[in-house]
Amino acid sequence: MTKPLHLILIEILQVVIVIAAAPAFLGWVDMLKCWLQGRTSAGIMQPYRNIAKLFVKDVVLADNASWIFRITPYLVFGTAVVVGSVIPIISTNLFLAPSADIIVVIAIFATARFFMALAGMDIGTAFGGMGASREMMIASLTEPAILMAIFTVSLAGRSTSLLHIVQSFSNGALVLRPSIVFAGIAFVLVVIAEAGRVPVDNPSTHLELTMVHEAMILEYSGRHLALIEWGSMIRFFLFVTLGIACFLPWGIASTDDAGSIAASVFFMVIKAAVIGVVVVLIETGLAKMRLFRLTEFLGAAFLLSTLGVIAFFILE
Amino acid sequence: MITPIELSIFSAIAFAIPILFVIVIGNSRRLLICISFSVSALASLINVAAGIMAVSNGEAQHLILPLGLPALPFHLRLDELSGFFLVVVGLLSFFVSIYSIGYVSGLATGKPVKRLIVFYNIFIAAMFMVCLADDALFFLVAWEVMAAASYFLVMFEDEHSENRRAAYLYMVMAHIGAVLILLSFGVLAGVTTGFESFTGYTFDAMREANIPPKWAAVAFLLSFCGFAAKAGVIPFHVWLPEAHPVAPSNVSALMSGVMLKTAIYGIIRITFDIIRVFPWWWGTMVLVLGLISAVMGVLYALMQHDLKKLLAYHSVENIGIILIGIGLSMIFTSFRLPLMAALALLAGLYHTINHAMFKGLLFMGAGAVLHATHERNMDEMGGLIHQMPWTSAFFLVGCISISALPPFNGFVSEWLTFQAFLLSPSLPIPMMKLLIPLGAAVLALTGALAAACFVKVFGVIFLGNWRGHHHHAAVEAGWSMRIGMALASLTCLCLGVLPAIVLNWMDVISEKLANTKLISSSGVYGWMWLTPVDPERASYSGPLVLIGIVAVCTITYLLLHVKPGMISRVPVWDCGFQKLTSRMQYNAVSFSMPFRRIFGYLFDIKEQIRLSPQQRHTAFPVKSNYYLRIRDRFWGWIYRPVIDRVVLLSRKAGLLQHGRIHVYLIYSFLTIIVLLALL
Amino acid sequence: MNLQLLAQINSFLAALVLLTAFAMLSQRKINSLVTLFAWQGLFLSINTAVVGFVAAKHHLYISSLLTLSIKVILLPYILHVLIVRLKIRKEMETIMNIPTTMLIGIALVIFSYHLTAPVREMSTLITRSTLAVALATVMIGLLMMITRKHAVTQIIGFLAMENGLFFAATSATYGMPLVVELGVALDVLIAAFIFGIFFFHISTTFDSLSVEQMESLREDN
Amino acid sequence: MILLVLIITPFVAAMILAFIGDRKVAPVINIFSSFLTFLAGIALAVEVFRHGQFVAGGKFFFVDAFNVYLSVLTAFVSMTTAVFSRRYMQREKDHGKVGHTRMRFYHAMFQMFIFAMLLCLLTNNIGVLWIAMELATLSTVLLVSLYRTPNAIEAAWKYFILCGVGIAQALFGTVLLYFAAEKVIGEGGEALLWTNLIEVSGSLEPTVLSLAFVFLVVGYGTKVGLVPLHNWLPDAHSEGPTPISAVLSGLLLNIALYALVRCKVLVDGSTHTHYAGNIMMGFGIISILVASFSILRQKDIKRMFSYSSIEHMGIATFAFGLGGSIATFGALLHMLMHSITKSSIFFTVGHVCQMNQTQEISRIKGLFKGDPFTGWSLMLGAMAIAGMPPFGIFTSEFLILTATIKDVPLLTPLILIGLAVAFAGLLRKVQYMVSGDIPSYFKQLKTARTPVILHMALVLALAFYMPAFLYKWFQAAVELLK
Repeated sequence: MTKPLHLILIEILQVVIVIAAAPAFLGWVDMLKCWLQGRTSAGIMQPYRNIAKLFVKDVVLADNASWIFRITPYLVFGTAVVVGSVIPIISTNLFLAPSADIIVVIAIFATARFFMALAGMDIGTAFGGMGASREMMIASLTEPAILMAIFTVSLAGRSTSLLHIVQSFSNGALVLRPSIVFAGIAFVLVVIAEAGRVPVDNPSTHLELTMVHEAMILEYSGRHLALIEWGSMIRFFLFVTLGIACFLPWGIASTDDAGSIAASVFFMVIKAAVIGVVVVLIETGLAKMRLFRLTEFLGAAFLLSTLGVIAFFILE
Repeated sequence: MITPIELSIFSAIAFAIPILFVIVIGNSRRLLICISFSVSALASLINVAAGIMAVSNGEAQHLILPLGLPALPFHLRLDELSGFFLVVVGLLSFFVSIYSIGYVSGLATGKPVKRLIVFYNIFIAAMFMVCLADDALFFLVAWEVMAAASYFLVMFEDEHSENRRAAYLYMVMAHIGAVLILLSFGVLAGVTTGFESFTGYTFDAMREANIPPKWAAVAFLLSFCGFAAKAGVIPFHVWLPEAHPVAPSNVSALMSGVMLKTAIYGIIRITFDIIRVFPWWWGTMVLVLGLISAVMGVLYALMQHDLKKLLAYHSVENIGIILIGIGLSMIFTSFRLPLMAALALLAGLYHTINHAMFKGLLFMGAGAVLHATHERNMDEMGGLIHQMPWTSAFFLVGCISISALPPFNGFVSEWLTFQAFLLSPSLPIPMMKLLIPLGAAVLALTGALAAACFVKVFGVIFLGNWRGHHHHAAVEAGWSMRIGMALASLTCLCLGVLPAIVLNWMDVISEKLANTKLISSSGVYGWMWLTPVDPERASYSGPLVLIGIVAVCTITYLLLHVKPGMISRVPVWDCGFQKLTSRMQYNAVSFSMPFRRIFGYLFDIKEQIRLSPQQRHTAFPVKSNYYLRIRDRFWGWIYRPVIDRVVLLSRKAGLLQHGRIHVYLIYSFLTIIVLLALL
Repeated sequence: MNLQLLAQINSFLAALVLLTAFAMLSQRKINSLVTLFAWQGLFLSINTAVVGFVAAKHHLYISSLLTLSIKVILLPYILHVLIVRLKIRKEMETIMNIPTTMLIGIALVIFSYHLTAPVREMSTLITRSTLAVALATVMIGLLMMITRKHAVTQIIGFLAMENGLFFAATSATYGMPLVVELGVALDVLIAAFIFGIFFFHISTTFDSLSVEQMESLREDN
Repeated sequence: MILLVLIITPFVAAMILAFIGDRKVAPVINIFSSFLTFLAGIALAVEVFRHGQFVAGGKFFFVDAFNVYLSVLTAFVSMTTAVFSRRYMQREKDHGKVGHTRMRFYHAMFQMFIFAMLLCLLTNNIGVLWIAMELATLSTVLLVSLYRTPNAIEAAWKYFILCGVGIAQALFGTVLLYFAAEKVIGEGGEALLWTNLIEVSGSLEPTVLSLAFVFLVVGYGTKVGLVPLHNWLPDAHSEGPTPISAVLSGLLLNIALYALVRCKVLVDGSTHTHYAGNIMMGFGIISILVASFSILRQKDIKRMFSYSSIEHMGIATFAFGLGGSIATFGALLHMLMHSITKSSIFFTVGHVCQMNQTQEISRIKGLFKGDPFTGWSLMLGAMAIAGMPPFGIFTSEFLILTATIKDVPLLTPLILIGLAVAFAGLLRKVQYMVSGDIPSYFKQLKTARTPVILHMALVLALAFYMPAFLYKWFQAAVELLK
């Protein structure tokens, strides 16, 4: 068994990586997008600049903003970081990992969303309310799909704790399981919805009728906005890593010598980059959907994940 | 040394004291309220103690009161299960009694407060007796007294016709349910002793009897229908959204928080304790009904804009969730999978206590809001967080808990239920393997919808600006109300953060009913980690998650406030055009619009926009008003036809009393002829 | 006198009772109805005496006297007085037309014969065969109450039933114990007074004795 | 000796009251004599409790566990009714509804009625039983028409004719019974004594007895108010003065049922089949259903409660027909509880009607506010009669229903429907009457609270504690009847 010091170090390292790398991942995605759409990109570092800019700005609060409005950014950021500390990204020797299994992770994200929606309604503008309403609607549709995807994985891995899922997969030989494939595809769709990407939501629009996430945070400014932005970047990144941990966990270090850690970091970067490409391809391939077409999109996700479960029982 | 059961009997008797006060110091209202509700709070607390003792020292105690029929005296029995429910009932009634001191004295003068006090105490005492009863007669007596008392409490403001209607509907359904339960006891006792003596009516006799499967099924179905009518399981739920809103809020807190739980108690008592051996389809039935109630309940709730009606529908949802746990447990039991049965059962029971706490809390909060605004329609509220900070904070806790979000208690029980679902693959029947996971998806949907619903509730009531037409100066609730809510919120947090301890304590129930301990098989991590079944499978540490989030938030806050940029307060940005009125906010109806669009086919929705005829000038927009009515389809499907049949039959019966004496003579003539012919 | 003859007398009287019953069933005129009722009572009392003689039961003589005094003299007299006092129209309209009523009556006779057959088998009394007649009389009395619209006729029907019962009591068994006989007679007497009072009340409140006005307590609306 | 006092007191009182007429003392004498009767009843009960059942007066009287509790009950209820009727009838007189002669008549006939009922219960002679039953009818006929309104007279007329016809059938049955008995026991009075009949019931001719039972069940059933022989009952109850409704519904129906059950025992003893039981069960079910559905549409408060009496008599008849120890026990208990509860309800209804000067349910409102005591006693009474705990009727219905589902499961749905509909109907109307605001024409009056409190307390107490001697009697009666 490894020494506690190492464990703490690994834990800290991972959290730092998560916090630091998340904007970069978003930057990477945006960059790819620009390339694909034949625009010149602002570079992978742009998100960092945005955050930095927002941090130095002053905060402008509406008169009737309550404490809900003010604590929400911290909660968003905090929950994201906490989740970041339990998903095995660079190593399976996370001593915090047992404190939250995959269901808890989803639930913690849900908490963040809950508060964000409340904050959206706090000011009492039509936009905030609209954003909150739509966000919760989308969430209620994604939840079953994501749960079924997780279900498939945890049936296969005989556990809902991420560590054991990762171990049982990465130790086992690379077998192509139809159930996992179905679940994987479903998971990608769900991640797109959860992270508010096209075709579910367009992060770069401020056209009121299509806004969802942006509508909720419309009233935010300064460091609050920075925290929320950063938090949602981390969230996006964590979903990706969660996908990695569940569906392609190969390469995540199970020992804690520096070499294997470094290797697993490297693998992680590669995987993340690839996933970024996939996301971008989907985004550019599809157009933003009307709100009530989303049911079909997420329905498809749910169908796939259910197929995953069924496939697990029938084929394996 | 006084035994728990004696303790709880004495405390139950203590509930008579306030009733005496009503007679003695009836004239000074304020004093009466203070004393009597404090007494009932104390008595409830004693019951909690008794329950805790009973569960921890873990063997059943019997007591026989010299009441009832000489051959069939009242049998009482305090075992782990009843102890647990004593705790549930006692805890909430303790909080609510404290709350009531402020709430009741805030009621308008001229309301029959004495009636309220009398039946309030009878009600709580009856609930305790239901949990203690150990023979059919006493159980039913307590059960019906409970129903009657709550009926009078719902009738509290009998000058309003809606109260009368609701109370009537409730009482009739409760009574029919009780008769069904009575019949199921009849079956059990009948096959036990063949009715040559009264001994068959005790639960002990029923336990010993080996009931033939057919009769057992009959008994189960009868009792389940009876209890479902009380618990508000769909399709027996129609009384619930009528009765809970009109009752005084402290009463609706109790009814929704704990009275429904007595039905859960009954179901568990009958199936797990008395019948014990049952086929898998019973569990499946319970599970399916639970799933339907859960999702339908939350969907109906989403459509409501009457605060208390909405909460009532959420009770339907949560009862559904509890039944999911119990149903799973029954399925596992019938397939001899004790460990999983234990897990599912504990999940159900844990959600029972959780729901008691947060639903009680929410109803108390609703009461406080009603007190402040005299409004039940959410679309007439808004921005209350500024006037009533405390209430809003407590209410928020309730919202988070009921939305099953960590680190509060609602999440833990749903998490346990999910774990139980995850164990379904070890069932022998392939079909169930396939289908039960879908149940998990439904549960997930329920949780998400609940979250949406409570974003709506909290957002519309407490956030934004005042939406009401008539402006009303709301004031914060009084101290006793706040204490009551604070205690409930605290309990919610504790149950959410330290579930391992509570489950350890409850585990003896699963040992008795599912024949195995849960934690003992997985207690490796101690109180910090909740690891049902075994840590390999799943683990959750409430404390760590809570500490983590709090820590990160504080650190970030501190880091950001070493050199804080200034915060300037400005009016809301009105997108450029002037006069952003508070009527432009999203309200309950508009919030739930997407859900209406998606799930609309489940409801009987009548939605229309009327354009006012007179057009002042083409340049001005036409004045239009929006009309929305959402009805429960079940009423039209089941209840309306039944009522019509009954009325029709009664008209037919009226024809007998024809008024002509000749006809009457013919009746008696024909009766003789027929009887003689049959001879 | 030999029993055979007495038995024949007995059955002959039974036939007469039945006949009067039918006659009452077909009778429209109220006065003659009362007269017929008196006749029936007379036959009854004779029969009772005969049976008493046959069975050497002396208390039957008393009940025969009672019958004579009440059913033949007192009640008809009361009824007559009432009819005169209340100026009751002579013609009584019925609900069913007479022939149908008669047919039903005959059916009843056959039915009661069929019913009492087993009883007759086991009885040893010479009067046993008259039980059917008694039952038929009771039934016809009931039928009469059903078919007549008038209070007085209903009462007469009622008394005819009483006669039938009495006939049963004396013929099927050689008379009930005396105390019972007396009690029954007393009851009939009280009943007579009561319906007397009733006639007055009804006629004063409804200014007619037709039962048809008394149909206000109904629920079929 | 005590027996004599018990029987004679009401008779003498009737004579006295008829003699002195409508004086101030009349109601007092009325109360006093019924109180005396009640004491005699108690003494008799003690006697029976000491020495068990006995025969007295040259085999003319017979007291056993079955009729002793009924006679005490009769004495008790008639006493409370006398207390209640004092103020009630006084007020009716003040309203000019009844005159002096009728008051004289009322008091005399009331005592006469009690006398008839006690005779019914205590006599050993089936024939005398019949006579007393007829007497009970005749003595109440003119009480029903006491108000001389057209409706009252109509009701009384129907009561008179229908019960007269019914009773006549019963006499025919009795004759047949005697006919069968005299072969075994021999002629003369002996052959009608129940004590003798029960001994030889095994050797009585089954065909005759089953023939007799048809007439008996139709005859006494008419007075019990079994559907379809019930039509007189709602009219008589709703049009007569309330104290009479109380005793009719609370006592007379019981007595008739008592007579019927006595006969059933004989028939069962002879036929050894469940023939009589089945007939009674059939009547019971029909009565429960019809009555409960009729309750739902009543506009007159007294009519509604009279229908509920029909329903409960149906339940008791059904239970007796069902037989078996539990069901019979339940039936006996049900007779007791029902008569106590129902009479108290009628007292309350009397008060309610006088306060609102109407019997129309639609015009009675806001009793909780208007007169809390009356309102609550009506509400609780209705709850009790509808079979809600903690009142005694629940206990009996509990026993009966549980026994039913065991023995004849297929009939339970019918009973369930009946009970549910009756409950719904009663609660709907009563809730309407007690709740809401006070109508303008409402006038609060001083009410006779003691009887109501006494009855309700008794029903409540008996639900929670049944004294040992009562239980012993019930068991003995069960042994006899089951």
